[in-house]
Amino acid sequence: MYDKLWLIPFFPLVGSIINGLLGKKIKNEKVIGGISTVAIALSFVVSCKYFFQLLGDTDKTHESIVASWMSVGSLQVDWGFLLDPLSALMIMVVTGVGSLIHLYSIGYMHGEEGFYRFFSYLNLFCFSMLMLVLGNNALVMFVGWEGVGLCSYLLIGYYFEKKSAGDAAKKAFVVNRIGDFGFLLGLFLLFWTLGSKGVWTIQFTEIAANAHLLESGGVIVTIITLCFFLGACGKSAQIPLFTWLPDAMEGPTPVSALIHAATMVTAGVYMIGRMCGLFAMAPTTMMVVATVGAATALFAATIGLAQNDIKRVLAYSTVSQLGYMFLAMGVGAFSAGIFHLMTHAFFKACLFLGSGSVIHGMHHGYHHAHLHDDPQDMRNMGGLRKKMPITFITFLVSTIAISGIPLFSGFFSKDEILWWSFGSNRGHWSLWLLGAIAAGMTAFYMFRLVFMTFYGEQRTDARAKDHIPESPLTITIPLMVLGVLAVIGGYVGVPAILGGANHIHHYFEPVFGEAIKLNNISAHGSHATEYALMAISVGIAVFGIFLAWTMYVKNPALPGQFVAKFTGLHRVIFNKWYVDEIYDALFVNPTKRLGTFLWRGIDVRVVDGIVNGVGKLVNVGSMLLRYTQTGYVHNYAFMMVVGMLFIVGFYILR
Amino acid sequence: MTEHLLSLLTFLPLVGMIVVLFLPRDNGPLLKGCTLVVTLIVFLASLPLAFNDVFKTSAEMQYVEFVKWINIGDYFQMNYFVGIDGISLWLVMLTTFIMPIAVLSTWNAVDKNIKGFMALSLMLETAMLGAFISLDLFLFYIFWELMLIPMYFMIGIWGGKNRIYAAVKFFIYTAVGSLLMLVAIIYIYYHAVQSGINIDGFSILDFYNMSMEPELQTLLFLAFALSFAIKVPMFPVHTWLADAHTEAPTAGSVILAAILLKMGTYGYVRFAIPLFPEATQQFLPYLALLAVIGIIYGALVAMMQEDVKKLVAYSSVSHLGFVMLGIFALNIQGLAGGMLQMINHGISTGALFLIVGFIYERRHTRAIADFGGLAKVMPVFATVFMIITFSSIGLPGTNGFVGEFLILMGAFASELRWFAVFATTGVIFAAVYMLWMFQRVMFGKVTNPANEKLDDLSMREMALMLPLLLFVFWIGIYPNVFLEKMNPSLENLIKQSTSKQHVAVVEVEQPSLLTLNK
Amino acid sequence: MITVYHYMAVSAILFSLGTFGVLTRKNAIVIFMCIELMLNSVNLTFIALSRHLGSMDGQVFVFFIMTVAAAEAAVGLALMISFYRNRESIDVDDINLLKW
Amino acid sequence: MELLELLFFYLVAFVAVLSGVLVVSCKSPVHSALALVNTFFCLAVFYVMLSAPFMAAIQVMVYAGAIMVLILFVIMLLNLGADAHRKYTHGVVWGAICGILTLLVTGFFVKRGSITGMQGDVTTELIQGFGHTELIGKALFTDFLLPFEITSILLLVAIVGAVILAKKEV
Repeated sequence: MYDKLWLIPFFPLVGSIINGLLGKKIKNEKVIGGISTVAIALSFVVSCKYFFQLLGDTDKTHESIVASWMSVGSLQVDWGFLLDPLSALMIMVVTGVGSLIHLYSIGYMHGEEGFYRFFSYLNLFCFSMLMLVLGNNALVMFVGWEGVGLCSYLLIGYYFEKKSAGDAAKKAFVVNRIGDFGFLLGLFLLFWTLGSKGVWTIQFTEIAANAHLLESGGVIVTIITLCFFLGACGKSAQIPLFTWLPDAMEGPTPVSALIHAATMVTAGVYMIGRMCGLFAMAPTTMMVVATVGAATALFAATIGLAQNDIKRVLAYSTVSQLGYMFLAMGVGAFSAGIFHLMTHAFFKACLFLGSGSVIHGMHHGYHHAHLHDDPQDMRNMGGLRKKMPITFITFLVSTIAISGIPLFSGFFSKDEILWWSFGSNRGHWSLWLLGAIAAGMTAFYMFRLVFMTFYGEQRTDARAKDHIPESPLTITIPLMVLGVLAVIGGYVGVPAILGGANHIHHYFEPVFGEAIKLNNISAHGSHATEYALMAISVGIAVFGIFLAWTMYVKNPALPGQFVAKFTGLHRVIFNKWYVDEIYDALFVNPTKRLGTFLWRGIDVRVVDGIVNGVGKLVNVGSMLLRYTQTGYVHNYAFMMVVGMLFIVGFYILR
Repeated sequence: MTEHLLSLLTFLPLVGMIVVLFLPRDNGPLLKGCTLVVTLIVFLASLPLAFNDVFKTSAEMQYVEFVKWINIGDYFQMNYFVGIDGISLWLVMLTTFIMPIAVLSTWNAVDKNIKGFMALSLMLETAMLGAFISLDLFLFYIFWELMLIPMYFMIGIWGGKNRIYAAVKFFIYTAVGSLLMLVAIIYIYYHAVQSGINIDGFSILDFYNMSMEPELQTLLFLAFALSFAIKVPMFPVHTWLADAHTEAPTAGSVILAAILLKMGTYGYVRFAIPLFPEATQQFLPYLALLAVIGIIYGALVAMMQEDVKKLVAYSSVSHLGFVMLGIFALNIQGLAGGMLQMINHGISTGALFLIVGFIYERRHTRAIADFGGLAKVMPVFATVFMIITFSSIGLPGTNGFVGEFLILMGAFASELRWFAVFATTGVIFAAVYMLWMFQRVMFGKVTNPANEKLDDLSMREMALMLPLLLFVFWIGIYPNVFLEKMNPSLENLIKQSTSKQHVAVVEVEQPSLLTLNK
Repeated sequence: MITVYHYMAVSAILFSLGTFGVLTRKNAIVIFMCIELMLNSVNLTFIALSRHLGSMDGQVFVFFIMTVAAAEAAVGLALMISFYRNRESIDVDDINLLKW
Repeated sequence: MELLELLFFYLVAFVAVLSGVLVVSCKSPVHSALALVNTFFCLAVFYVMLSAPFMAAIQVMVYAGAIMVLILFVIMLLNLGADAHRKYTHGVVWGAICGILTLLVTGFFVKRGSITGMQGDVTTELIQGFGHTELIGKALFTDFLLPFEITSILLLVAIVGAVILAKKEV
């Protein structure tokens, strides 16, 4: 029944290989783009089939093993796939959003050098991401986990001739690797701990089944989950490993939408969901996860307030939203976290693609006027709503969704998270407070973005101003589809108190139910509290929108005055709290200095010094001995006689 | 035929060498072609070994040949005793596989005294194969020393600017270690003779079954361990590697990295550990510590290198640290990972040296600062380089990952847990230094006008890289082919190095039981 | 009665004189002659002892020594001529190519 | 008779030693050479006294005749007169110490050393009856045939070597 699961990652892999090997020869952009898009669309079709098949099935967990990968002693690793509600939802998101973004890219990447390369990487990314979500054991997941990191590296470095792109790509991969270090350590510790209890396995189903062997709340399980959380931090750009994501905006915009908003960065959340059994057993870790999530949500939001690059604002917004998801995971609201993951994928993909559409238009205008201004700087935009109506509408809808305005998707998911963070027995009111403030900031900076881009005076250079067209259909169709999803995506999870059935919660019951039940995680509170909280968060969001409207539409001079008044604060926020600089000073430069010291100091001076010193010692010894060799014949003769006398004398005196 | 297959493999290159010596000295293509044909024949002839399924089930030595050789009554007896098991199988295959590639890589690179180079290459192949298949310690020592000579000349004659220093350093470093080993080998033999144990020459199979006092084991183990540690090379005795690799010609670097370094690690697996199990236990933490230091140290030093070849050389120190850690884990995962990582390192680092050779042939410089933006000029090269880079970093799906993962997992499941934690940081550093180098060489704008018109890879160069790429993915995706033939031998090895300890423990305990009974 | 010890005493004196000459003289040809002197003192010992012991072996040895001395004279003097040609001197202090 | 013989011995010995001293001490190589010839003659006299006339003959012929002529030839050829200004010795003190030590050591052997060796059957009577030359010839062509033949090769090599070395252009 489920034995053809391998087809899902298989199609993009084939697409990637075809484009990678033959793309240069094909040259025709439509064919190249077509191959890739068809490949991922086929995956989507297969995913749909299995998704609905799973919905109708009573048994919710299915594994399909393709081949053995490694088998060494007690370690047996298979190339195997796992389909359960969690991975089913993820493959739907990945292939669905992925297909749209592929379609979008055909228009967006038109005329780029290395078109085939882009699509090959993009397909490879989809393959890796699908391996990540479908893997039935931690190692197959890790293949995807690193694979998406690789593709992220390749795609961020797509414009490799720009130094900043190369730097950003490297940074992304290395920071991800720090996370992977945690992932691996967690995996080893888990394997060994379970192994010492007699179960040698890294399969998710068996780990879940045998999690009870570990001491609940014990040190070991806490360390294991903390290690895994470090991995999640790296991949999902949480404090302290978030710095790579804003830089990753060096990549083409569809990449930002697919990888750095919708799918890859949520892998950390997915992983915690996959390991919920273990995380639920470690309250300390859960607390750390929630705290880090909430802190990240707020922290990234503050930075987002002051950025002028349209994609950077969205990047910090992504970090902030990922913080929400971790907050959800940390307070035990696993299904809410994944729910937010899904809605976020819709509206953030839409936002990124919308921004891409704007950049595409701006670029077109500048290109036409032969200017080299930055097409991503919001200070050069404004008033675009009339030039690009479709982009504007979809963008606005998504912005409303992300701001948490009722009836839009983001409201339901975000509200669920905020409620759990307040009411859950793993939550705390301070977490809620952080989340709510961050929600207000989100509303503010997102609407600031909308107002600066689409409203007001057009601040574009006069020569380019009239040459900004609406984007072609391949770009606008995905925008429209995602826009619609951004509105309706939330209705699968309407909470009970609003008269909904919370389908998504029940949908995830087979995955998370047991972990929640075993560890007594629940959210309590009266309906009145819930309503009040909801009202407060909506109120904050509306206040944020109002503030943005006041500052950027009604009275555009206000931001300038504000900045002038709080110069110091603005500078700190504008420079992202100097986190990059602090990391450079704390980690990067000392490591470089250490490397230089080890090389020039230890390797060349000490080790080679000793080695060459031994050689020198022999040399010096020989130098001294050399003086006995005067080169004069009579000295040799003299020595000969002395030697003879010695020998004979020895025999005489013996 | 099959019963003499190993001898055939080993001495065919020697025959080839003699043929090469009789060819005209100024006909370069003929000399190279002849050498290539000989190495290819050896590779083809070695294929039956790889396809033999007996290794899946049996830990016994296969293809054994035994001929009495030097026999001086009771004083000294050594035999021509060869055979392979799952441990040496893949190293033999690696040797026969890498050699044609190394020879093909010399096509444009070696232009002076071609005859000498080819003859030495073939001699080197004989020596390497001989060392991997020897089951007589003395025979092993002969081949082990024989390897030094061609390599010394390769570096010293065809090397770069500082070649004499590098060659002498390489030679003296290795010779110091191997002389200590020679003393130990002779001591073991006479110890066995004096203890009246029935031995057949220097057969290691007989030595395996011999029990020695712990103090004696300690000394002998140290002699062996030092010799192999220099060859590996492990942390404090690694400095010859950077110089030798930097100065050696491309083919020399490839052979050195891919095969010669494996002699050290192979020596631990085949000789040092099973011969002296108790001493191994005693020194395990220290050696593992050195391995871990090597991993991190090699990576940190590699990070700051300005010369591509030196960077790759230091990355070897780091990678071989992983191999050593896996071996010292002394469990099946660690050992299998270590063995697999030996092959992986041979493939990835060999390929990296080839790649450095490609750009060196084009630009005659190896300084990272002289490059930049090559990805634009040489797209195919960029792709190949990238795949190899990620294989070296250990990306899942490539060979490097499987090896490193098994090693770390093995180390974690053994008593070396904390070492494994620190070793895992090597995974991060590997990404740092390789990607930084890759970025500086391949990314960015073409700033140096000399780089603007470089040819992309030729057909010959692609022919060199393709087999390596094939194995990068093969081992990465389906390593079972390799693992399943190693496992029986490795399990046997673990049994050997642990069961003897049990015997020793029982021997200690029995007297106390007796006294209690009284 | 002249005993063998008399001859040997003369031989010892001549040998020591030769040694002294070899060590102190600078002229290569004189050194060469001193060596001949030493050889001859040894010859004397050989013959004296040969007679004392009643065996011809010692005398045969003297015969060989003379052959060697002849060969040595031929080669040694040829060396000196070629050396003189290069350095305009046969002073042993000038034979110093091995000097550091 | 014996006393006369002893006196004669001392006389010859004195001449030999004196000539030896002159060899070592004469400034001019020609004088040294002449003194050396004198020593050789004295030794030849000793050989006769030891009833080894054949050895005496070849001593005169080979040494005094051939070798010394060769040496004198070279001296003349190179025109090596005594150089009045240059020192002709070096390290006399050390040389003297060594010489004296050598004398002590050899003297010790002569005085204390016991003569060991195989006692042969060659007596004065046999020599007079059979003839010294015949005895040498017998020894050379029976017991020492191989060394004797090898000597010829040695001489050949020496000739070739001397020619090669003395040639103007090598």
